[in-house]
Amino acid sequence: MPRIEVDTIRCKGCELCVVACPYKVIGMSKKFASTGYYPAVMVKPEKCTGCTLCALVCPDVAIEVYK
Amino acid sequence: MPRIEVDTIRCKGCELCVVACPYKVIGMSKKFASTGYYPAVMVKPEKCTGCTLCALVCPDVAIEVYK
Amino acid sequence: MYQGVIMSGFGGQGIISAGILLAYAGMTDGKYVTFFPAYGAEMRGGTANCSVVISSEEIASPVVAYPDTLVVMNEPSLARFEASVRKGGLLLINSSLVAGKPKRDDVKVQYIQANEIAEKMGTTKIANMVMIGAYSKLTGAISFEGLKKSLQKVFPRARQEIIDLDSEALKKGMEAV
Amino acid sequence: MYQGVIMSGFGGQGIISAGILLAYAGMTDGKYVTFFPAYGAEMRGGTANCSVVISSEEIASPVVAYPDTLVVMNEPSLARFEASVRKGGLLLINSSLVAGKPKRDDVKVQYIQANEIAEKMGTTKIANMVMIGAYSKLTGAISFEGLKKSLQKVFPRARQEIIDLDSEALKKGMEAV
Amino acid sequence: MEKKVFERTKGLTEILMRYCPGCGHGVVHRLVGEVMEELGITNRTIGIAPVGCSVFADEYFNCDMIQPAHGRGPAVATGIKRVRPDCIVFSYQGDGDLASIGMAETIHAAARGERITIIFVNNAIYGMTGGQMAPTTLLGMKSTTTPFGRDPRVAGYPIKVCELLATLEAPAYLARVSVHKPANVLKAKKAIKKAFQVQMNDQGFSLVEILSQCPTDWFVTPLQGIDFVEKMMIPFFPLGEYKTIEGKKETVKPEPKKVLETV
Amino acid sequence: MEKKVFERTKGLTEILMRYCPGCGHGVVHRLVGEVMEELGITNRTIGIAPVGCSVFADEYFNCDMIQPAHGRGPAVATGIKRVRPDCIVFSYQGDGDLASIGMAETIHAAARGERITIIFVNNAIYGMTGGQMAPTTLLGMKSTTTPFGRDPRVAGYPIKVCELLATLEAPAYLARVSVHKPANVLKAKKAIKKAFQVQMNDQGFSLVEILSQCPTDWFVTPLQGIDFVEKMMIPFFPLGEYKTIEGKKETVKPEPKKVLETV
Amino acid sequence: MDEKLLMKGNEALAEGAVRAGCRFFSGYPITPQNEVPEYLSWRLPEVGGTFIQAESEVAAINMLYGASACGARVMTSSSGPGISLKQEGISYISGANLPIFYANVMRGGPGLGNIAPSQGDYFQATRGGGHGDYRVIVYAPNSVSEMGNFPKRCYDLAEKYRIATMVLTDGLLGQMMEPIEFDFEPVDPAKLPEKDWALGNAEGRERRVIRSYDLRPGYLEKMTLKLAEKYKEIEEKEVKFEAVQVEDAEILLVAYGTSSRISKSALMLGRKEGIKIGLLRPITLWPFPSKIISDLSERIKKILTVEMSLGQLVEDVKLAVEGKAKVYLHGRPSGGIPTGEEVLEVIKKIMKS
Amino acid sequence: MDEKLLMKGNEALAEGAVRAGCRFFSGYPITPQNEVPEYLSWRLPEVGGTFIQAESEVAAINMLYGASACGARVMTSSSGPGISLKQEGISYISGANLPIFYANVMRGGPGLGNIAPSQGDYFQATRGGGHGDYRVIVYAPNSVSEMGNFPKRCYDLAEKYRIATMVLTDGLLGQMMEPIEFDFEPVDPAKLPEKDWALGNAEGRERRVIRSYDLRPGYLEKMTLKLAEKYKEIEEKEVKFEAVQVEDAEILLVAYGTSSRISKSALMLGRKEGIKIGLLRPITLWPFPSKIISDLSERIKKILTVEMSLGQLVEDVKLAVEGKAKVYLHGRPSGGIPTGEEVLEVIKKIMKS
Ligand SMILES: Cc1ncc(C[n+]2csc(CCOP(=O)(O)OP(=O)(O)O)c2C)c(N)n1
Ligand SMILES: Cc1ncc(C[n+]2csc(CCOP(=O)(O)OP(=O)(O)O)c2C)c(N)n1
Ligand code: SF4
Ligand code: SF4
Ligand code: SF4
Ligand code: SF4
Ligand code: SF4
Ligand code: SF4
Ligand SMILES: [Mg+2]
Ligand SMILES: [Mg+2]
Repeated sequence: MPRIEVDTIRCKGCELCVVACPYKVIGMSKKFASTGYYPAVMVKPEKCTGCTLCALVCPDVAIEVYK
Repeated sequence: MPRIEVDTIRCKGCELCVVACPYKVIGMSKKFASTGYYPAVMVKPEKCTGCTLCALVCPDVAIEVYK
Repeated sequence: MYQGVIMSGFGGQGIISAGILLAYAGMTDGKYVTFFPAYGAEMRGGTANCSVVISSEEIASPVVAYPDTLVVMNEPSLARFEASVRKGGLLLINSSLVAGKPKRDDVKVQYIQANEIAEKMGTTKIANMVMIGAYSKLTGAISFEGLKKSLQKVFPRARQEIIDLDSEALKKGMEAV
Repeated sequence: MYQGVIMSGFGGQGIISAGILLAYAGMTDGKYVTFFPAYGAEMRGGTANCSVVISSEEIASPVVAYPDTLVVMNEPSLARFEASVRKGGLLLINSSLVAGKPKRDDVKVQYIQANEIAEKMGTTKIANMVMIGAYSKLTGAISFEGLKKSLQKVFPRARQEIIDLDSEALKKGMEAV
Repeated sequence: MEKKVFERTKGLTEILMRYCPGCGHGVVHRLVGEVMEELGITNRTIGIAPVGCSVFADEYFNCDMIQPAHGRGPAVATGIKRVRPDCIVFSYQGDGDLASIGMAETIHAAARGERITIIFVNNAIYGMTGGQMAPTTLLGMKSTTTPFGRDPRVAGYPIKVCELLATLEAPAYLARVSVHKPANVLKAKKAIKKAFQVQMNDQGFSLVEILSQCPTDWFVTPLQGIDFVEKMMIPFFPLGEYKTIEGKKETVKPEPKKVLETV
Repeated sequence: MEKKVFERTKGLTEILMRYCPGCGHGVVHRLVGEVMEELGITNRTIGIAPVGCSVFADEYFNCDMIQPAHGRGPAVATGIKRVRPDCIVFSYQGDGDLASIGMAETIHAAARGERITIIFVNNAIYGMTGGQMAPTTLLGMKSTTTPFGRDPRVAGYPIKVCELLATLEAPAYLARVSVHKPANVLKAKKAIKKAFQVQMNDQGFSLVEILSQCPTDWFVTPLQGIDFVEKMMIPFFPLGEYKTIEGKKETVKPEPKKVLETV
Repeated sequence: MDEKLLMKGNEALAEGAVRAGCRFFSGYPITPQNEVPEYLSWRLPEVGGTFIQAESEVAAINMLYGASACGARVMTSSSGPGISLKQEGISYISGANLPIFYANVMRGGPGLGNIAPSQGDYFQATRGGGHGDYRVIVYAPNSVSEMGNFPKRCYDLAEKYRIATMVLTDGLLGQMMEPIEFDFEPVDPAKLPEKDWALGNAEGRERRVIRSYDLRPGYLEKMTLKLAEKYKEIEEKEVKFEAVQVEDAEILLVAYGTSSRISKSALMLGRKEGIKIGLLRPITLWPFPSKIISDLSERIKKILTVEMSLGQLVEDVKLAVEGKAKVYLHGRPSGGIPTGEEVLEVIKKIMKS
Repeated sequence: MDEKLLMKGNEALAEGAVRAGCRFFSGYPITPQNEVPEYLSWRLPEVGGTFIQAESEVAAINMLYGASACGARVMTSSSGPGISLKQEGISYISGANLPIFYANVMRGGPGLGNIAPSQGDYFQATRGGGHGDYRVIVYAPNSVSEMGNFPKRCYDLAEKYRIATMVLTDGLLGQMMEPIEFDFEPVDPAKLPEKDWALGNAEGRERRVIRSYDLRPGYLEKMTLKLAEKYKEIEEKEVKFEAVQVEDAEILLVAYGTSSRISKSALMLGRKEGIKIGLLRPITLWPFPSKIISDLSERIKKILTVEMSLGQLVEDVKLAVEGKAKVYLHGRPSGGIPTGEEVLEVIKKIMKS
C-alpha cells in the first residue's frame, strides 16, 4: 500500500504537505516532537496514492514516499 | 560680413571645424600658437555664412560666430 | 541586592520579551537594570536566551557569566547552562518541556508546569509569564506591581485583554510556587 | 662619475622615450642607471618631464632634485626647472621653441635649434634625438655607440629607416655643439 | 514489493536544515541537489553559498562549497570557473545578495557570459537580517525598513532581474519559476536542470530566478506564504523563460577588428 | 550691425579645458552649460564630476560642483537631491565610471526614480587611465588591456546601458545621442534639455547617453575619431529615445497594501 | 528632563542622532545594528528627514558624501564587513573635509565571522582603514545612555572641525537594554549656523566646489599638512576619558566600551579582596588619552589592557607608556566575551609576577 | 641567469609574478599601477593563465577569493582608493586562510588625492584596513629588481602559511626603470605540491568547504586564536630587513621603499661630511623588524624615521624602541618626495639638538 514516512526530526510542521495532498491524507500531530514542532502525520493512510506531491513541496525534505 | 573668431589659446587644432564647415571656410594655420598647437584659421573668409556649424562641433568652445 | 538572571528556551517561547519585562519591572521598582539578548543567526527554531541584571547598585558588566537564577524553558537549555549557575543559586525549570533532571545539588531547584498552566488559561504562549511570576515570588527581586505596570510598556501595541491575560499568568506563576 | 638629468617639454615631444634612451645607453655603457617619468593626469597637451641618473656607482635615490643637466624642450620648462640646476651644471636649451633666456649665470648654457635641425631632416619629431646627441657630446656621460645600440631596444617595433633617422639625428645633435 | 518512490537526494548532506517552517529555501536546495545527482556532477560541482539565510548552504549541498562576501557570488564563481573550467559552478543567492549589493557583479558576470549557473531565490525580503526591504519587495509591502509599506517615491520600484539580464547578449538561459505548489516545483526543477545543462554544454551564462516563501519575515503562516506567492508575487514577477538556449549559437570569437585600419 | 550669433555659454567657466584635441567631452560640456543657461538654472544646479578624464569638470561647469569617488555619482546625487530637492542635480559620468564600477549605483538610482539627470559619456574606453577596456568597448576592439582585440570568451560583450535601464519602471527619460557631427550635436542638446526638464518637472530619473570620441585612446586622429563613432559605434549603439516622458504619468504613491490582510 | 526610558543601545544611538539634528540616514542592513536603520525608517520621516535603505554600504557612504556636502547632519551605520566597504568613501570624506557621523556596531571578524559582540575593528577605526593620511574622531560609549548622548558630541565636533566622526561600539552595547536619559536639548537643524562651504543655491555668491583631489604638483601635500594641523588641535583639545580609582592603584586596567564595563566588574570584585585596581577608560579612542596614561605609568608599573580582540588597543597603550611600565594584554577575539571573574584571575597572576 | 633588462617597476612586478607561477589575475585600472594589468593582459594568456579586467576592485578581490580557493597562484593590484575597496575581501580571505598575493602601488591620498608617489597606506597595510583581527605579510621593495623578485617570496610564504601577502610600493618604484635580474628559476605551477584544501573535483575524497565564518558560540574565537598562532610564528621566522652602516652609527634612519633609497642618499652625503649615519630598512613591514630596532636603540640614541606620509611607520619604530632612544620623524605626505639633501638637513638639526 502506498504510504509516506515523515521524519519527525526534520519536519517543522509547516503544513505545506497537508494542502498539497490531493487526497487529504495528511494532518498534523497533536503532540510536539523533541524539536518543539508538531509534525505531519498520515490521518487517512488508506487514501494515499504515492503520488509524491506532498514530498515535492516539503521544504525540509522530511517526507519519503513508498509504493 | 559673417565671420568666425578662433580663440588661439583654446584651439587645439583638431580640425573638426574644418570638416564641419559646409563652405570650406576653415583651414589650419601653419604656425603653432604658444600652446604648441596649430590653430584653425579662416582660409576663405568670404564664403562664411555664419551658420555656426563649426562652433557646434568645436570641443574646446574656441569659436565665436558673428553675423 | 544583585540578581543575575539567564532565561533560555526555544525561539518563539517569548524568552526575549520575558527578559525585557523583567528588566522593565526592575527599573519600575527603582533598581538598576540591564538586559542583553543572545541573538542567533537563524530566525526561528534555534535557541534563544537572554541575560538580565537587577541590582540596587550601578551595574558594571551586563554579562551574566554565573547566573544567580537560571530560567529553563526547554531541554537543551538545561544542558547548556546548568553548570554555570552560581552555588546556592536558583534553577527554575519549565517541567512541561524539560524531562531531564539537573545534576547539581548545590543549587535550589524549582519545577513549574508552565505550559500546562498556560494551556489551561487558553494558550501556551503565556508560559513565559508563568515562569516570570514564579521567579518574582521566589526571589523577590521584582514586585508584582512592577511587572504589571511594565506589561503595557513592553507590549505597547497589545490589546487590554492580552495585557490582562499576561497579568493573570504572572499571578498563576506566583501561585504555582 | 654621476649625472642627474632632467628633461622637460610638452607631452608629445618624445621626452619620455628620450629619457629611456639615455638610461638604456648608460646601462649599455656599463653604468648604473635609473629613469623616472613624471606622469600627468592629462593624456596630452600637458607638460612631460623625466629624471635620469647615470652613475659609475650604485644609485641610491632616483630622485633628481638638483640636476647636473637640464634639457629644456619648451618655454614653461625653463621657468619651472631653471632654479634647481646645480651650480656649475649644464642647461641645454632647444632654442627653436624657447624664446626666453635663463637668468642663472652660474651654469653653463647651450642653445640648440633642435626643431630646425630636425625639420631639415624631414620631421620635428626627432628634435628630442638632436638634444640627446648634443647632451652626449657635451657631457660624455654616455657614448654614441651606447645610444645607437639602445635605439632598437627602446623602439622595438620601429622600422630600420626610423632607427637610422634617429641615429642620424643623434649625430646631428653632436655636431651642433 | 514496496518501492521507495521518493527519497532524499544524495546531492544533499544529512545535516538538518536550519530554515524556518515553510521556507522556500529548503525546496530549492532539494531541487539543486537532485539535479546534481541526476546529471552525475555532484563530485565535480563547486557551489557558492550566499550571505543570507542560506549562508549555511555550505553545509547542506553535498559538493565542494565556498562561502564568500555578501553579494559577490558571481565574482567568486568567475574566479573558480576560470581556474577550474572542468568543474560545474553554481552560485546560490538571495535577492538582497544578488540584486542589491551584488547587482554589479551579477550584471557583469552575465555580460561576460561566464559559464556559471546562478540559483536566485527571490523572496522579496531580506530574510536573514530580519525582514528589511529587498530590491524585489513589492510596492506597498511592509518590511522592517518600510514600516508604512514600500513607497516608490522614497524607496523606488522593485527590480525584475530576469527582464534586466535579458537585455544582455551573453546569457544563454534565464527563467523565472516558483516553488509554492507541486506543479511549480516540477517546472522549477526542469529550469534548474536546463540551467546546469547550458553550463555543461559551454553555451553561456545561466540563471534561474525562483520565487520563494519567507513566512517569517512576511509575518504570515507558511500557508499564507504560498498564497502570497500566488496572489502577489507571480502577478508582478511573471513566470517563464526569458532567454533560452533554443537557437542559441555557440559564441564565436570574432576576428579582432583592426579598428585603426577600418576607419 | 554685426551680432554675435554664437558665443561661449555662461554655463561654463572661463577656465581652459584640459581635454585632448578632438575629444568629445568638450562638446558635451558646452551643451550642458548651454542647457543650464537657457533653463535659467545655473545658480541652483549642483553638478557631480566623475573620476575619469572629466574629473576636472568641477572647474569647468559654472555651478556648484562636487567630485566624488569613482562610479558613485548616482549615490552622491541621491544624497544631494534628497537634502536639496529644490536644486537641480546632474551627474556627469564616463562609461567606466557609470557602467563598470558604478553599475549598481546607476541601476539603483534609476530604480528608485531619483529626480536626477545623468550625463553619460560613452567613449567605449577608459580615457583617463590610458585606454583600458570599458564595459562598452566593442568586440574585437583593441585597448591596452585587450591588446589582441576584445574577445567575448575572455572579456564578455559590451553593455547597452539605455536598453538595460529601459527595463526599469522609474526612469522617465532615456536617450542615446552622439556629438560627432553638427546635426547630432543639435539632437544631443535637445535630449539633454529634455532630461533636465524631466527633472525640473519632478517626473523621474533621466539619463542621456552620449557617444563621444576619444581619439587619444583609440589611437586615431580627431577626424578618424568622428568616423569611428559613425561607422563603428552607432551601428552597435543605436541612437534614439529609449524611454520618454510622453504619456508618463506622475508617480502615484499607492496605498500601502496591507499584505497580511490581503492573503 | 526626559522620563527614564528603557532602550536598546542601537535605538538609543538612532534616537540620539535624531535629537542631535540628524536628518539624513542611508545604510544597509547588517546584524547586529539592524535596529538603527529600522528605527530611523519611521523616526526620520516623522521629523521631516530622509531615510534611505541604500543598495550597498558603498552606496550608503557615498550618499552621505553628497548629503553632507549640502550641509545636512547625516548618519550611516554598519558592522565590520560593511564598514570595510565604506573605507574608500570615508577617506574621500576626510580628504574633502566633510562632517559626517557614523557608527560601527562591531561583531566578530575577520571575514563573515559571526554576529557576537567584539572589538576587532579598533585598528580600522583609529588608524584609518582607508588609504592616505587621515583621522576620524572615535567615541567609544560604554552604556546605553552614552550610545544615546554621544551622537550629539560627534555632530558638534564634526562640524567644528569639518571631520568624520564615529561611534565605535559592539553588538552587546547595541543589543542590550538599559535606562537612558538624554543629557541635551533636542537640536533643530534649521537653527544651526549656516555652513559657508555647503553646496546648494549659488544665487548671490561664488560657486562652491567640494573635492578631495588636487593634481597640481605640491598642492595636495599642503592640503594634507592643513589636515595635520587640524588633527593636532583635536589631539590637544578633544581627548575624553574616565579614570576610576586610579589614585591608589597598583595595577591599571585600560579598556573601552563593553570591555570597560567588564573591567569595572573586575575592579569591584578585586577591590573587595583588597587588590588596588584602577581603571582608565578611553572615551575617545582617537584622539587617544595618551598623556594621562603616560602620566599614570610613571607611578603604576603594571598596566593591563583588556580588549575583545587579539590586541589592538594595547598598541596605543604601549605608545603612551613608552616603556615606563610593563604593559600586559588580556585579549579575547572574535566574539569571546571576558567576564569580571576571568579578568580578576589575570590581574592576580600579574600581581604575583 | 637572465640578461640585464631595463624594466619599469610595475612591469617587473607583473613579470615577477608570472615567473613565480601566477596564473590568475583580476584587477581594475588605476594610476599609477596600470602597467601591471596591461602587461598581464598579454603575458598571462601566453603562459595559459587567465587575465580578467574586473568590473571593480570589489569584484577583483572576490574573483581572487574564488580562484585561490581552487589552489591557483593569484594576483591583484591597485592603488589607494582601489585597495580600500578591497578591504572587506582581504578580511574574508584572511579569515578563510586563503593564500593570495596583491600589490598596492601607493599614490597620494586621502580621497582621490593625486597620482604622485606616496606612502600613506602603511597603516592600512600593516594594521589591516579591513575588519577583525588579521594580518597580511607585507613586503616593501626598494628597487625594480626587488619589485621583480618579491612576488616569488610572497607566493612561497602565502602558501606556506595560507595567508594573504602583499607588496607595498609606490608610484615612483612602479614607474621608474632600472636594470633588473631575476634571482629565481621560473616556477611551473603544475609542479607545485597539490593543496589538500583546494576546491575542485571531489572524486574519491571528502567534500571540502571554504568559509570565513562560524556562528557556533565560541568556535570563531578558537579559529582566530589559531590565526594568532600562525601570526606569532611568522613574526618569529619571517622578518626581513637591511642594515646599512649601523655599526658605528650615531643616528639611525629607518625607512622603507622609496624613502629608503632617499635615506641612503642622505646617508652617503652625510658620511662624506663625516656624520655617522646608519640606515635600517624594513623589508617586511609586517612582520616588523622590531627586535633589531630595539637592539640598535640600546646604543643609538637618535632615530629618524623618514617616510612619505604624516607619520605611520614611526609608530612601529616607537613600539620597538619603547622609550630607549629618541624617535624623530621626517614625514612628507600626499605626494611630497623628500630629497637626500633635505633629509641630511634634518639629520644635522637633530645632531645639534
Ligand atoms: C557587506 C555585508 N553587508 C550586509 C550584511 C548583512 N546581511 C546578511 S544577509 C543579508 C541580506 C539577506 O537577504 P537576501 O539576500 O534576500 O537573502 P535571504 O536571507 O532573504 O534568503 C544582509 C544584508 C553582510 N553580512 N555583509
Ligand atoms: C576606485 C577607483 N578605481 C579606479 C580608479 C582609476 N580610474 C580613474 S578614471 C578611470 C576610468 C575612466 O574611464 P571612463 O569612466 O570611461 O571615463 P573617460 O576617462 O573615458 O571619460 C579609472 C579606472 C579610481 N580613481 N578609483
Ligand atoms: S504521496 Fe500523494 S497521496 Fe500520498 S500523502 Fe503524499 S500527496 Fe498525499
Ligand atoms: S511539508 Fe514537510 S516540514 Fe512541512 S509539515 Fe509536511 S512534512 Fe512537515
Ligand atoms: S559659421 Fe558656418 S560657414 Fe562660417 S566657418 Fe563656421 S561652419 Fe563655416
Ligand atoms: S574645432 Fe575648435 S579646437 Fe578644433 S580646430 Fe576647430 S577651432 Fe580648433
Ligand atoms: S527568515 Fe525567511 S528566508 Fe530566512 S529561513 Fe526564515 S522563512 Fe526562510
Ligand atoms: S583621453 Fe580620450 S576621453 Fe580623455 S581627454 Fe583625451 S580624448 Fe578625451
Ligand atoms: Mg531575500
Ligand atoms: Mg570612457
